Amino acid sequence: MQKKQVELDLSDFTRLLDEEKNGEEIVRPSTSFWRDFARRLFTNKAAVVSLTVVAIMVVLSIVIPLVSPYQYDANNLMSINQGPSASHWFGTDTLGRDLWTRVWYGGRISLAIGFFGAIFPALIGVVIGGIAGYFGGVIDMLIMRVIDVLMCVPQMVFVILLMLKFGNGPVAIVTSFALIGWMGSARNVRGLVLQMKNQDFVNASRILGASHLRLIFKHLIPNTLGIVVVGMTMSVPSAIFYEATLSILGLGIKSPLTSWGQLLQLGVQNFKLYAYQLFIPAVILSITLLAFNILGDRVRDALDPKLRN
Amino acid sequence: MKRYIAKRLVISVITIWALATFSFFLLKTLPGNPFQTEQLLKPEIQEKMMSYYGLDKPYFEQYLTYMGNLLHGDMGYSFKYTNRSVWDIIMQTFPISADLGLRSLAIGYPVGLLLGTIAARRRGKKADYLCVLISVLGVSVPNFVIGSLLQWVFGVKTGLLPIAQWKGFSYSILPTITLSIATIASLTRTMRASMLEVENQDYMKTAKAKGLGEKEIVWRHQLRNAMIPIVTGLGPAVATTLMGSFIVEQLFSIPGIGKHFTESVQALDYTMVLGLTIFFGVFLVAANFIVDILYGIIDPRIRITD
Amino acid sequence: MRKKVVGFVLACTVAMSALAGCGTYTNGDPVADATQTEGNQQNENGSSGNTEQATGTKELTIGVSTDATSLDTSVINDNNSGEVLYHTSEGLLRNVGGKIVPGIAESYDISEDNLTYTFHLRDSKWEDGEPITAEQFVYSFQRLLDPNTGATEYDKFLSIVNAQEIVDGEITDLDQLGVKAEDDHTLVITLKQISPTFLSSLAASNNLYPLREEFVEQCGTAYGTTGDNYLSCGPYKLEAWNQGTEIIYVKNDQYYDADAIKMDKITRVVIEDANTRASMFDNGEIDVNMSVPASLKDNYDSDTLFNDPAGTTTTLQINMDGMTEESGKVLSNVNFIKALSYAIDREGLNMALANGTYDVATRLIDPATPGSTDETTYWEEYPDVSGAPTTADPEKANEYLNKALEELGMTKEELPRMTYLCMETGQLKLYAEAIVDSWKTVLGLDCFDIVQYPVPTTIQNMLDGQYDIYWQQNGDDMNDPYMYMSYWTKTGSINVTGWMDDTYTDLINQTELTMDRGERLELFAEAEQYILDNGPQIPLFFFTTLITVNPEFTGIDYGANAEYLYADYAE
Amino acid sequence: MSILEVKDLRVSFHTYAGKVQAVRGVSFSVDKGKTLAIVGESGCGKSVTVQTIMKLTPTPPAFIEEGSILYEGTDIVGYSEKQMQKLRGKEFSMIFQDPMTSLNPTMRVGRQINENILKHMTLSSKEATKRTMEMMRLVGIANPEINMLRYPHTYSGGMRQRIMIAMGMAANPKILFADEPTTALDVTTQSQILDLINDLKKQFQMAVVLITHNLGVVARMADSVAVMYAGKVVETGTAREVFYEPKHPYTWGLLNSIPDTANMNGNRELPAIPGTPPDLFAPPKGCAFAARCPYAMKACIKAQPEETCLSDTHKVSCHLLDPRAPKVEPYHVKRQKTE
Repeated sequence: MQKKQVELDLSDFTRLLDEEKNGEEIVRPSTSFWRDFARRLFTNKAAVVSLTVVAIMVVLSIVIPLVSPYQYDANNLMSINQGPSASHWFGTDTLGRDLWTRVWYGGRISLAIGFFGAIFPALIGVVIGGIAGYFGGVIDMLIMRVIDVLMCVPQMVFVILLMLKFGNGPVAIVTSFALIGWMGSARNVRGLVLQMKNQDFVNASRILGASHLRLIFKHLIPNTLGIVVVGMTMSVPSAIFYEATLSILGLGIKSPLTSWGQLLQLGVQNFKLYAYQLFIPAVILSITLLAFNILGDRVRDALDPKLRN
Repeated sequence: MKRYIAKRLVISVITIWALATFSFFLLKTLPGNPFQTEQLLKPEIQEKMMSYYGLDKPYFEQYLTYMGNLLHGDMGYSFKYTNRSVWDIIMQTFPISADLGLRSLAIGYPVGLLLGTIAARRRGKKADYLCVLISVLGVSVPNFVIGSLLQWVFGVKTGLLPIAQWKGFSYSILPTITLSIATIASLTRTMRASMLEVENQDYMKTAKAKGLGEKEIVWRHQLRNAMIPIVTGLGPAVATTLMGSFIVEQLFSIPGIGKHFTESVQALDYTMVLGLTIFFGVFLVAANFIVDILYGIIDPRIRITD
Repeated sequence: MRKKVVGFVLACTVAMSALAGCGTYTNGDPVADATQTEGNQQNENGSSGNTEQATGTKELTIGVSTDATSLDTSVINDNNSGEVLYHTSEGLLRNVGGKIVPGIAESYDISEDNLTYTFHLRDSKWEDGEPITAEQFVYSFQRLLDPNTGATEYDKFLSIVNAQEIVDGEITDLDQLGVKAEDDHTLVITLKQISPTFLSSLAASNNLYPLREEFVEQCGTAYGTTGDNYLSCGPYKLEAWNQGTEIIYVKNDQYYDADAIKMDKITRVVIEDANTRASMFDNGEIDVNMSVPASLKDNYDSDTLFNDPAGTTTTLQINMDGMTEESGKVLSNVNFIKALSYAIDREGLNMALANGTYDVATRLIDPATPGSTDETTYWEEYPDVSGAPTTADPEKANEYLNKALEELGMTKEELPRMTYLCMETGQLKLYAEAIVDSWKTVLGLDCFDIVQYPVPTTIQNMLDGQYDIYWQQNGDDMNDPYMYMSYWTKTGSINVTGWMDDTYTDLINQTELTMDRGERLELFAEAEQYILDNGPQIPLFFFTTLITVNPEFTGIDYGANAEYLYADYAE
Repeated sequence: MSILEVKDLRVSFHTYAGKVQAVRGVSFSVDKGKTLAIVGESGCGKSVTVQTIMKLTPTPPAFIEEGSILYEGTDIVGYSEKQMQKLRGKEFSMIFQDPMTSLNPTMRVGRQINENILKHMTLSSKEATKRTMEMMRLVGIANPEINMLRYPHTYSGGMRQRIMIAMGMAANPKILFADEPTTALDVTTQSQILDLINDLKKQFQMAVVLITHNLGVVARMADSVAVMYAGKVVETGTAREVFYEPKHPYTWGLLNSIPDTANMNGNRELPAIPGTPPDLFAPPKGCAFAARCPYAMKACIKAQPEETCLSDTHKVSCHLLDPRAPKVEPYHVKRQKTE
């Protein structure tokens, strides 16, 4: 296939001047790591869908309890166990409280526990993992052994002990989740830091006189953020799930607050008669967790440099 | 190799000792005592019981006696199940939970790995979304909801399978499925990530350059290398699964060890809690040790050679 | 590629599950089960398939929520263990349906001064044919009171001579206890002061069954921990105890009254999950469901569902000393307590949370308490004792509240925060939320925080006075109010309510001085009205137990504790 | 007759940001028993070209837009994956740049070599193992009976590259593609490996396509050379022609930037070609090297230069060769002939 022959005449053969030469600037948009990550995430169908679902849940959880005519904890012994109806979209529970309001009020607590339950362990894990990985030697061995010991304590025993100590307010639940969650991310971060710490860019900044702290927090940890962020999106569902399991064991959120776990626990008790009391919160919880999990997967794909084609 | 094993043993013993000490004192900081049940014991009787079991002595003294007994292999007696030794209770209930756990792993692991492999090989296509969806659904729906549904559909409505109890193979089907769903879910995701990771390695290109077919490449090169991260997670996963799940065991009324982990703490049954914690600790340390050896078999770079 | 992968995996699954399949079971071997047909017919509470076994033996399967913890009569203190011992052992007397009936002791006579009880034992045998002797009862009494046994249920028998001293360790020679065996068939018990409730406590107790000393010593600490470390001497004998799963008793033909026992085999199956248990009952896999969730009440008709009083009085216990200085001031005001009590809609709560199955309590003493004569009950003799309305009475409630605020010189807003403490089990959280909410709507008080802990921690906090309002559940001997009423006397060991009232204490002490039931009940009625007017207890409910029985069976009762001694097939 | 002939090959990658034309019309050929060196800065498309010949890059995102690849006369562009599998290992073989990661870490080296033999040659497993040991001895690995059982991580970089070569040669292929085989190795090992490749080339009459950016390696190994820049071959010819009579300014630039240790007076800056290669995301209309070419003219921006044949082997694509272009003082060899 012969390209169209461009006619050249003698004048074309005169020397170019410098400024005419560099007319070509780089065309591809230079994007920072995060903008590139964000664009790749948002071009992915599944990621967008799950993000919108999460956004909807958050908005509903915040707005509905404010706007709804019913108080989330107002009993109405006259209208107990009514199925979904015009006045009560999600029906009422055993004490006649409006489930529509309670589901979204519960959403607030569950989502808050989910978010903070994901951020705290990651933060603690990153710091301790970074220190252990960076310093190595005795410190690393010590921290790793402490992690081994903490890992050996059966989760449920540890959780209940913490709940007994801190009570079961939302803050207490998040702290107890953080206390059993950080070990995992600490190990991951340590592994990564161990790999990275003798790479050139770290040596380079060390030679330039960077302090230990600067090295850890300015150079090493930002590079582990990819993995840590993936870990976080994965641990949001497990934090929400964790609170639900606690409620089943009767250690759930302090009254009069409620959460999806609480609603499920009450719903299961008589799901044969009032199936809606179990299935509506269960469906909403599942959809939210589904969205988080898929989001987690897509974030992992978007972050993976090798999949950047 | 022997030197390595010796070192690992010493570390594990120290870990278990630290675990026992940490749990012992953490437990003692809690208000209340194991004799208070709903039947509400009179305080003066409670004092007598405390002295009978030596719980009125200073914590450190109790700790020394407990550790002394522990060295002789005596984990003491449960307060809730009067006069029954903790070790008997564990030996009676653990095999059942282990049996159920093994079955759920026997189904969970192959299916999980299969779904993960398919999701990775068919990345971006319909099969990938389908496998990931199935696995993620498994994690998103709480297991007691799944369990209740299975029980309702197969047990009550159609009477195909027994609703509860643990009397034979047909009794174990529903609880096994409920338990294995969680394993399948997490494994699919890990396997998919690890398969994708391996796919971009240089030796995969070398294999292709040798003219090997896709099947041979996946089987001989990709799967084995992708298994490495799976094996590292095997230790804790197997340990926690074999320790039973309180919710599933209660739903299908299986006399496993799962419920003891929760009830013993709620009833402040000190010896039982410590016994279970140490049992779980030893089990986890052993599982991790076996996994490290397995790890060496799969990844020669890690193999411990003297 | 996929075919091969799938092939490998399937092979692997089958291999793995076969490998795991032959795992250990406590009972039933897997192969037999797999071949056995699984289809159990659908049962609409009609005929239950598996009891009409061709072999003609009468079998009963009972589904309960918790297994027995031990079979050692001296140390047990839970109903489940008590239930198993009740059916597989026999004491001096027996309590059947609230009535005291002779047991191993054919007859007994009481001395004029009501201090000496002489029991005449019939000749009866253990399951292995050995005779039951008076000495075995002496050993059992001694073992219960011996501090080295670690027993807890002895406080009802401290009226026996030297009992208190032995328990406190002052006397170590157990033979000095006032329980002597004159010969194999006569047992004499001497008390140090008269105790009108001694006989009913003896009949109701599961802690004084006969024990063979050499057998118990031979088992050592393992006595009562497994099926083999236990000997039966009652209507049924223990065949197997698969801990956590089931207990099987069979008819004990050595029993002196064997022909009154109709059932050949009873299986007590442990199914913890209430829904699962209900489904198994509907499915016919169990013939009796010993605890049915109230919400399922409407599924069953009247000849299947039974709602028996459980002998537990539920009250809101007010800490009149208060968890804090300020709350103490408020809670020691009787009008404030009355306001809280009148604001609660007991009937509404009962309908909402217990599906109407509980008995609403406007007073403290159990409705099933027998009266002075056999025909009448205590309530029939004293109907007008009352302390609270069955439904909320907003005017009176607010009237009391305003009176209280006046006396305290405070406004609603100045009231301190108060703690509502309750255990984490079951529906208590719902009750807490409902009650606190009713105080908010009816009285406009929003100063209550609900706090919940696991059982032992909650009770410990209560005993340490770390509460303002506590959800109290007490239940003991249903036959005599003394045990319950004595809790709130000045010397009551669990009286942590800050209410130390002399008149109430005198009334209760007087009931211990006379053997005449009529007089005692009159005193109790006066005391009950007094505590309701001035005391720290707001009555709420009398718990009941919902059981469902397959109409094919009769003779199954579940009051305070399960009795199915004389269970039989209906004609 | 050349065993492999590539005509006007055009390959592009469909990425999220659009189409990247990695190879924009490359033509060259290799004769049996001869070595063609493909030279160029990194990112000029030399690796992509070779990997496309063996179809190692997955179709999405890489697409062969145009051109033909004649292997012994037949065009293999249209070959299915099945057909390609028969070629790879048997007809073509490839060794890669980084020996540390190019061997499967969890498989014994002997088995990795054996795999190639069993795939392409009908030998019993015993004979195949014997051949594996022969191959290992051939590439200079002593007592293969033991060493074949070792794992890759127990070998040094140089030894691993030998194993790669043994693996590549196992089914005696006709063409060996070597994608910068010695870049990751130290200098001494580098020359050993190059000698090994040369010996094998002579012994098996194999064609070698050597990809490198090291002109020293080219001078030593190459029979013919193709200089690539920004996805196109700007100059090709015999080693002598390209080294001594280069006609393309880019080739001059490359040759000038070889540091001349002999007369390095004082620490002058290392000579290099200023500027960076263009972004192949939107390749320039005219000659890609125009922006950096000291002799660039208007024509160079307006149109792509045609390929002019200076001899039957020496072809150059540059407007300077156009009769209308001003004469440029020919590039002369500054130094004596390198060995």
